[in-house]
Amino acid sequence: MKSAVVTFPASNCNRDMFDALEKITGQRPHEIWHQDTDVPNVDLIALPGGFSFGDYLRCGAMAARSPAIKAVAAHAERGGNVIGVCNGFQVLTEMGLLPGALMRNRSLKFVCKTVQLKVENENSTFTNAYNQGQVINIPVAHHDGNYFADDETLARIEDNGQVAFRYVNHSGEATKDANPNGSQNNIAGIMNEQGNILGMMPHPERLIEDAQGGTDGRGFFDSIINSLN
Amino acid sequence: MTEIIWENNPEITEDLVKEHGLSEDEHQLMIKILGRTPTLTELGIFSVMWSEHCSYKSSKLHLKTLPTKAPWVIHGPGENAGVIDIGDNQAAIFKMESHNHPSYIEPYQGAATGVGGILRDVFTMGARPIANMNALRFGSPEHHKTRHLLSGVVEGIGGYGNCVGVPTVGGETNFHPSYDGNILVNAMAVGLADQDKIFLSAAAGVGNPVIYVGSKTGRDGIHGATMASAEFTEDSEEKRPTVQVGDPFTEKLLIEACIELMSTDMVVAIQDMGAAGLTSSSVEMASGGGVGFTINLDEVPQREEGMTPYEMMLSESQERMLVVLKPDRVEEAKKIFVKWDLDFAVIGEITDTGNLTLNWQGKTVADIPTQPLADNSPEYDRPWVKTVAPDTIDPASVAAPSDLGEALLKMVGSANMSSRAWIWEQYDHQVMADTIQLPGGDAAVVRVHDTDKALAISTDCTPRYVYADPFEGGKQAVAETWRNVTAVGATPMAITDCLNFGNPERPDIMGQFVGAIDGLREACTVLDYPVISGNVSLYNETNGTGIHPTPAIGGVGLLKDSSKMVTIAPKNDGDILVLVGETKGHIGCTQYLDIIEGREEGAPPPVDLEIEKRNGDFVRAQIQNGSVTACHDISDGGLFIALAEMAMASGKGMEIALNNGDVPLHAYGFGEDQARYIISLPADKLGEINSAADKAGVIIETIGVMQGNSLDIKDAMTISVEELLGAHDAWMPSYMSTES
Amino acid sequence: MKARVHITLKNGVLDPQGKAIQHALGSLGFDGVDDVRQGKYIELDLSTTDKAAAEANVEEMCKKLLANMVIENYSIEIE
Amino acid sequence: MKARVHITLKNGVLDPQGKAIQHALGSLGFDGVDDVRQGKYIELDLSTTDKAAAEANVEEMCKKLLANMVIENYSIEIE
Ligand SMILES: Nc1ncnc2c1ncn2[C@@H]1O[C@H](COP(=O)(O)OP(=O)(O)O)[C@@H](O)[C@H]1O
Ligand SMILES: [Mg+2]
Repeated sequence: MKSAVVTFPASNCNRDMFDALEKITGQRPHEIWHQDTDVPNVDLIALPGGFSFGDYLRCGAMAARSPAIKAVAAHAERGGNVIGVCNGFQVLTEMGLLPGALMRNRSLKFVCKTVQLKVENENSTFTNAYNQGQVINIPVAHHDGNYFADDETLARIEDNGQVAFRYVNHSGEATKDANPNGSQNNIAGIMNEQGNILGMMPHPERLIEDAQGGTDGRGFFDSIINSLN
Repeated sequence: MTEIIWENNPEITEDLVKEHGLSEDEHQLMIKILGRTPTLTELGIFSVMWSEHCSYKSSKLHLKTLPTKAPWVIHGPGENAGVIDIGDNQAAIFKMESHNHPSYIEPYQGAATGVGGILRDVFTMGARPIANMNALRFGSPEHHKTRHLLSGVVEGIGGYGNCVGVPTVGGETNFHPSYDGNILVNAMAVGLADQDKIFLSAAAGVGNPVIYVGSKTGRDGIHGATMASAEFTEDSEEKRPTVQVGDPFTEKLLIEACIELMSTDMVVAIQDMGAAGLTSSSVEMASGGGVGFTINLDEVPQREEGMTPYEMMLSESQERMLVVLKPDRVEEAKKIFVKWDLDFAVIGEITDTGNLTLNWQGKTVADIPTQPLADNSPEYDRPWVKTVAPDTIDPASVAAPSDLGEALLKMVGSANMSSRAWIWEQYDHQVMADTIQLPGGDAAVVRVHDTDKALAISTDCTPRYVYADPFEGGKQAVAETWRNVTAVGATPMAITDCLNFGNPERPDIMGQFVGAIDGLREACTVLDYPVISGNVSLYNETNGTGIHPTPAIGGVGLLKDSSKMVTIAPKNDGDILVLVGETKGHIGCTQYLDIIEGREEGAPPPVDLEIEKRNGDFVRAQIQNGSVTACHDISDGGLFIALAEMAMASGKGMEIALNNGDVPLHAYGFGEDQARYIISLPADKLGEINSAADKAGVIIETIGVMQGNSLDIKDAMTISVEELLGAHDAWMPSYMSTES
Repeated sequence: MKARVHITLKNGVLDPQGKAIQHALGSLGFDGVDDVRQGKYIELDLSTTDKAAAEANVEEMCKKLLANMVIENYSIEIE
Repeated sequence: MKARVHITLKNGVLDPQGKAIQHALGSLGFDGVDDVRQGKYIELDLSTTDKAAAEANVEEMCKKLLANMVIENYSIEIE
């Protein structure tokens, strides 16, 4: 799989994403700088986590207006795969490529810990290596991951199976306690209608080797590779 | 000599000199160095350079006695941060620094800028920062300011560290009334560099350009350095000097830009602008290289209009660096900073005069010989009296609690011993994807990217021990970091220290300082664990009440094979638990005595450094040869607490029977004797370990086995792990969710 | 000229910050606070002296960057 | 009644957010923006109908919670 990682000023998980993609795909991803106006022809573009532009004004707002983003949107328009993790998810909602918005965590505090996610849709490009309903561990680290969409949008993405991951407890129940940020319907990650764009707050790229405490994040990347075959 | 222009210059009266915190002797010395009366700008420069914070005038004499060398030390104290060799041409670079006073006035920004400052000390040497740590002390939980300060400081550390993308992997947090009016916020940063790419601050090359990069200069924190050197009074809170606001976004850009710049061969010298900003950076670079600097202040990027030379030189605006470039490389360097959207200005050049010459609006406003300014800074041998150590308390004289299990629950759920997850969950401790031991263990462990190596880091100090007996307490602080680093399987390499004390002009406080330094020296020497960087913060007092003396130690160790690392959580039922070290039931100065008996009394546990070394070397060897499945050192709260912590970390129970002889069980279980560990191992390794201990002359004893769901200690308690966790996890979230 | 921009959350959009403030005010003993909403206030110094042009310009800025039209409203005053 | 509170940074205090917004506006092609400062805007619904009491009350809220008096100023309108 050919991939590329976009770096914005103050992206800080770009190297983590780059390394994870390189380790899992065996190919060095391309690097896209936020001011690049065209992007290489790849199977996947990743918008990494971090604090693009300091997260000033709104998380992801300034990044969503940078030159490279136009090319990313064009790639998505052509049906190319795009993932946004954490700050990348915020950028995708700010771009309007994914519905809703990510608000300040309910606690108002930054939260970094390992949470449990339930795989909601085993058929998607991004989840097919997992089983339906499987509960996986993935770390979160964010200040603004509280997913909000109006009722109509929410109903639509639920009905369409656009919810990829939900925060759950160890038994797989989407309880309030299992929700680290107050997201509606415990939503941790969503896809667009066409199923080629995904945004999620948790960081699969941080859990791909035993030394990191587990490998539950690998399935996410393996899914994308599978979907290309 | 250059003609000094006096226009717009107030008369330098005695009052003005005093206001600048300079003594009469220092005033005369300044006149002697200059050969004339200073200008206002010059007075400002002398006052900050000779402040306690920058000149170490009260502490230098004693700091010099610390051991700073070892074959693996590349740069010891004297640089922005210390540097050690970790093999394969790689170096670890680290330092710890205080930001106490600013954090008390504005906890969020004070702590945030503390993190920013220590990161700059590390990346200015060419390192990519890979880990942040902190050591925090707050007043009593009942004090009306404590919640506000705790929440602001933690948010500030997270707000800055999370944004710049350096994981904050650990630290320590204490509460004690002695910090009610003077909290301590000590931040440590660790970075990685190639040994042949380390950058120093000594300037060289007459004619070379001096470059200013980063943020613009505003009127922030003018006199921050002198504030850090003055005692607090009630109304210093009212004066509210312009607080420095951190801009982590700019810092992140600055890190990336500097690393990019330093990957070329353009840089002659580089130095961050820390305390006393442009003044200390230019003076240190010039005096360090034996050259002069001419600076045209009109070229300094300014955030506000009408700034005077005095203000520009004393501003502590954040996120700025000073760089000396090779000639003809300015355009090339500028491109990098333009790419990262940072200010870049040529503000001067290197001269052969040895002077710092400042020009502004066509006039010379200062012209100071830097060598005497830096080298002849005052040095005091302050009078001191030795602290009289309290008597040792006989364990038999302390009555047993009515229920040992209840005592344990109370302790694991107390302010000082409860879980700090509320804090570390606000820090991104996993960014960079190399954190292989998360907060909550004995030491944080971060991999050296793309290698099998890892660094173990721990910050420690037990201020109540240091207060009771500065010498033993000083030893203990060093020994505890050494033990923590050992407990994950790493080889301790070196320390940084952050020495927080009260007013050095008081002989009793100076006695604490001297005693603690003596203890540090002895421990570092015996443990072969040199001091490679550090910081001194004095005058931590409010209205004449000093803090508990707090020499916070940051220790760093190396794991050559990170797959050998262990945590405090035994993984398998049936694993045998072995106690390493001798237990005599030392009860004085313990958490038990404080929390259960309400007594802060007695001599602290003595530290026998020979035994410390022998036991630690034994434990490390067992971890490194793969015999051990988990390890935890025994410190605050003693054996019972250490066992409870292991049970909670693993979520598993244990069955324990202790051989306490004639030591009362509560003293045996809660005593804080030093040099001890608990290790867990598969039953089939027991024979091997026993003979290894015999051979090494280390006392070990099998005390139990992992099994069930409860901590079951014969004749003492049976408590479910769930109940322990309930008490342990509850305190801080519940404390922070109640309003004061 | 100066432009003052207020950015507020649309009706029906959850406001965690406002909620938290309301809660904190309650715990501090302030009674009778029925609702709290938090927004942003942005002041811009513009070099133009043409009020209409300024207004149009700032309107564009709001749409393009300052506000997220999915969840926020904006209002502009020029002076 | 409604209280509107504006919280702004004191003069001379660095405003990283404002600076970044100004810069971003520049990159989006908006010229002539000389300065940007970002503050907070808080709306409170109060159950009281006594304007003076409301004012005094909100003043207290600002001092105790809403504003960080070390670096921020506040202003209150009651309506
Ligand atoms: N307590 C100490 N122990 C050892 N070295 C110290 C101590 N305090 C300061 N130093 C060293 O003195 C030098 C100057 O320290 P400091 O002024 O804090 O640095 P900076 O100017 O970079 O902030 C540094 O090299 C520091 O490591
Ligand atoms: Mg420095």
